[in-house]
Amino acid sequence: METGEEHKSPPYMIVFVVLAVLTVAEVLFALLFTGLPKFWMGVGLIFMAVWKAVLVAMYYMHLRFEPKRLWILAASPIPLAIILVVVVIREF
Amino acid sequence: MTWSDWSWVLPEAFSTFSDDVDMIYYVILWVTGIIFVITEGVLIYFLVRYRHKEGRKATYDHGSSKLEIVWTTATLVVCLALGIVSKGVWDTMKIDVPEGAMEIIVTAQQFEWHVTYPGPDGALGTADDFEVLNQIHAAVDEPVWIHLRATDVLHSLFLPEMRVKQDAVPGKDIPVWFEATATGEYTIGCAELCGIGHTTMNGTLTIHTAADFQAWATAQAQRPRPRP
Amino acid sequence: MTTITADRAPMAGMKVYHLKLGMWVFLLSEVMFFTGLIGSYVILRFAHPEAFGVPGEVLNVPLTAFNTFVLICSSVTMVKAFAAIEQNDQEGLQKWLLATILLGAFFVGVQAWEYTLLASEGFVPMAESYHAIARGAAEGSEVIGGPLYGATFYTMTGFHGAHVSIGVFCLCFTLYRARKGAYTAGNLGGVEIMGLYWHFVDLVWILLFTIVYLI
Amino acid sequence: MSTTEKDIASAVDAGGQHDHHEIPWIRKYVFATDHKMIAKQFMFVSLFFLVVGGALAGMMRFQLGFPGQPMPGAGILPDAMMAPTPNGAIMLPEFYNSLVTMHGTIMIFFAIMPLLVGLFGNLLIPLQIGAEDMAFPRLNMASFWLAVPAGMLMLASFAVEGGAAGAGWTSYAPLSTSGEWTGVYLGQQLWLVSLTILGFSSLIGAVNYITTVINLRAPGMTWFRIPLATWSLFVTAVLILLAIPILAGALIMLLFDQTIGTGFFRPEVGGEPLLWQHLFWFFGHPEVYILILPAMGITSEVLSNRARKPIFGYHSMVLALISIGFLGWIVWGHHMFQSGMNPLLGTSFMISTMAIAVPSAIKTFNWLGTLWKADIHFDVPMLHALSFVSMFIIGGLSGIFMASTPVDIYIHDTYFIVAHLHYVLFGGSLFAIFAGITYWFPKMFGRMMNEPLGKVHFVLTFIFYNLVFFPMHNLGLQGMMRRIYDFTQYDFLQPLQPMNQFITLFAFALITTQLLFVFNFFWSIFKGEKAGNNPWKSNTLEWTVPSPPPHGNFAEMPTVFRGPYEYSSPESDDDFLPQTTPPREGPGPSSGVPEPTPTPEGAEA
Repeated sequence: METGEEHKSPPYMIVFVVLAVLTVAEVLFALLFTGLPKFWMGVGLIFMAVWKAVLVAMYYMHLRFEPKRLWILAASPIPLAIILVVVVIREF
Repeated sequence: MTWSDWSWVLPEAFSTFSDDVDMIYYVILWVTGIIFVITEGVLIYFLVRYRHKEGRKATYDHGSSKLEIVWTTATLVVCLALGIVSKGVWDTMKIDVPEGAMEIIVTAQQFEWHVTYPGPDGALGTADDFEVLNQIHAAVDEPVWIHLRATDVLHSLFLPEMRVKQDAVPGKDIPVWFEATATGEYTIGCAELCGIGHTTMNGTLTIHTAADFQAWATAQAQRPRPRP
Repeated sequence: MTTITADRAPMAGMKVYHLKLGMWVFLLSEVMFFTGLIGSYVILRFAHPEAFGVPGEVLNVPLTAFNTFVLICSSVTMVKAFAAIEQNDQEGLQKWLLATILLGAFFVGVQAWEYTLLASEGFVPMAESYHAIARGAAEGSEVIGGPLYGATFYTMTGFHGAHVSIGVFCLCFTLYRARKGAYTAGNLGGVEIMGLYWHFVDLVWILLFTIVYLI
Repeated sequence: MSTTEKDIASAVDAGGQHDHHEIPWIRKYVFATDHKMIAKQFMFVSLFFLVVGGALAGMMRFQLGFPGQPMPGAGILPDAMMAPTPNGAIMLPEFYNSLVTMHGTIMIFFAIMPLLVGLFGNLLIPLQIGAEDMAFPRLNMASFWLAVPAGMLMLASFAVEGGAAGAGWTSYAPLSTSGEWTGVYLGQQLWLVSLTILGFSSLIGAVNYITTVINLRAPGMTWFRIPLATWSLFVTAVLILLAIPILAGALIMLLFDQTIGTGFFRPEVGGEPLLWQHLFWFFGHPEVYILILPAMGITSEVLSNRARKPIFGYHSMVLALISIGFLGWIVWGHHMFQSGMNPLLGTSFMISTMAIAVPSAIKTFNWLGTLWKADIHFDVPMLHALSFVSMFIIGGLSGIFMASTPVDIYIHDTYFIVAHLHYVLFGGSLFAIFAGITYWFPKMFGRMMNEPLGKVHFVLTFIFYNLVFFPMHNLGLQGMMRRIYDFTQYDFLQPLQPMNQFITLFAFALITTQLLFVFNFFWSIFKGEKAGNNPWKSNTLEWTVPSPPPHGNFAEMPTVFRGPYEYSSPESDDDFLPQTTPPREGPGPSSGVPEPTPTPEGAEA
């Protein structure tokens, strides 16, 4: 359980609460705002999902506490992923 | 084998854009040819001039930033210039289908080309359409717009004398056009591996005079054929 | 590089020990692997919107939302296990690892159950036998989506599920080693890379859940 | 996919222990964890596949040189490949398609790639950066022992019902999605499974290389003191790491299409054949650079050493490597100009393709600059490296024709492409492999390869190679398509028959010439002249240790003081200056250099 001894470790429980709340928010957003245009629905959901993903990477995978170089390494495939999807989508 | 087999001259072509294509080819041939001669010449000269001899010591030298910048820029300029020249012809060939072209459908299927003509009413998709196998007929100096389709696997419509090549993709209708500038009989080939009979998937492109083409089309349209 | 420097300090490298660096590098390739799968789904759905139904009509969103919550919980227990061994708390490590294993296995179980339900409703990956109709609709209703929907859904979630399953196996191995006292506060590389992998799988699921179930 | 977990976990401390106790035979030669032994294992296996790939090419060339004629000695092949006639056995078109496919697949994935990456990556990376082994030696072993079953599956596909895969090495969908189209069922699936396994093998190899280069460098080995061979292998490893998973995903989807009937790439149920091409070439173009970058690194190494001169523009060489590595990701569409891709995309891919010519040109000019005012020794490795440079010029220049989209319309899928890719892969990669093997042979086996025999092999290979592949440009310009079983079916190609025969005869000569290399190789292992530690008077770290290096490589951690190419430096009496030689007298304050405090582990956590 949480004790004062753990003051140095990252705020794992707070991150957990944020993740849980965001998940609920996503589901509600998707199920309740069905009238929203597809595009804005997508943008909103992706925004929340990316925020969750970043939280996991930053706190649970400790990226926030790693050297900059590892940070760059970890981000390196993301541009390639975006290039692939964006270019091939233009095909259709 | 004769010396002419080693030719770097492209075979003669007979479509409106073939001269532009060939021109770009010759420009690239000259540019790369000159670069080839210079670089290989320099290489051979260095090999002879700086070959190992007793007492020779190489110059201690780590390169020159000025030279690096010069040849980087030069290469970039040459390559981009070639790219820009190519863009116009590419757009003409693949994007800007001319208006008023005769529309036909070419459907590729293992291992045949099915060519559908609009028939007397001039419209595709009507009852008077007729189909010929492995032959494309067209009139000289008139643009032809091919709707290229495939039913099974990828094929590639290759008309070497027209400088046309385009893959046929099942599920897609890809526009291909050309306008022949001389009458005659030319080749239709398949350039994409399409199975066991790939090599036999060829045919004939016949370019008639306008009058001959009319006569041929009329005769074909009246030819009795079983309807499905 | 020509001049000789007095800098003879030992190379610091990435300032990250081998095992962790290796795991990070491996995870980069996993990013690309899921890019291929998720990217294909996004592209195909963009190209053929009619072949994909509204997820809520075919898929059981509340059930999977609950499953998502389970996976997030397992991430917390995993990070707790790591925090425990940082304090050299052997008992805490084993307790939290066990919790992670149970949550992970539960996730896979729910997914398998979901697959069975979906498959029985005609939502299958095989193109020729795909026949998914809207949830709760009468027999003979319009078919939702097309074969691409089933194929992409099972491939994406299936490969994620395979990753979770492999993770559960590796966690069991980690727990086995933990019970033998293999990890200490000074030697926790095994636990940390296990955690990195586990959180990565969680991260992929967060994106998958949004893309496949909600959008 | 991550069974590597355990391997990583168990491999953690294997690097640190190299006691002098006897290693059991099976751990030393079969399930070896020593990077040098794994390198040799990769070498023998992939040289075997090189022979297989060459034999396939020979059969293909026979059919093209003598279409429809019985092949001598082909009677021993099964009827599924060769149709028996009274005069002898004639090749069947489906077998020709398998030959086309398997020649490409085997050469690319099982010969060139493991030679460059498996052999030279394993051999050179730890030795050149001053590490005692790879970061994860057991993972390294797993990488080799995954490649072996992959190769066996690939070979086994010849023996199964329906024959080996026949949809081209690119396996374009929908031809590859069903045996209905090709007549090949199991063979195509074995192809997919084999490549998936091999991909995983390459992947864990790449994880190992990257971690090793980042973390295991000796003291003083800064990024800009790393030899270019290791630099190129590092960039290659990054490309493998990020490209192979895309291929694996696509292969798995294609396998599902074939086996369980999904419809990713099957248009008849709404799939997209072009998606396969995009995924394949998104992997495939980086793959092209995987096959050439290490060759460039090897060439730089040999060229600088044998010219006894520092490499011209070391920094721009490294930057060119990195920019090729990055640009390689945005040009894949140039393989698809005629595929029915959106023509507007074609224009953007043409421009990016033109841009990637720049770093390649920089490298070529730098090699020429290295030779300027040099002291060139024409040893066998140097001859091969020089022919790499001159052949790479041809291969690079002919690439510009394809990059120009309108010209590509005509020459796409013709023998011009075949000529171009062989100028890069054979004239480029394979000559560099010959250069590398002869150059590092003494380090691997402690003996030199025979010099006169090597020169004869080089001269004959160089001549025959050019006589085989140069005329293919001309065939392509006359319109001869690639991958056709019998070009005489086309009237306009019939005049090309003599040229094809000419090529075929010299192809046989080229293949036969390679026997010289095989003989030289094995003879030299046992009978070659003994080599010292540093027969080429080289600067890099691998030449400071005995040949062959002992287990653990370096008796004590080397310290690096300078870049790798300090040849003919005025600071040295000889014409070379090893990276480990301490400075004679440091300038000013740095003269009191502290003793290095080598830490055996890069680990600081």
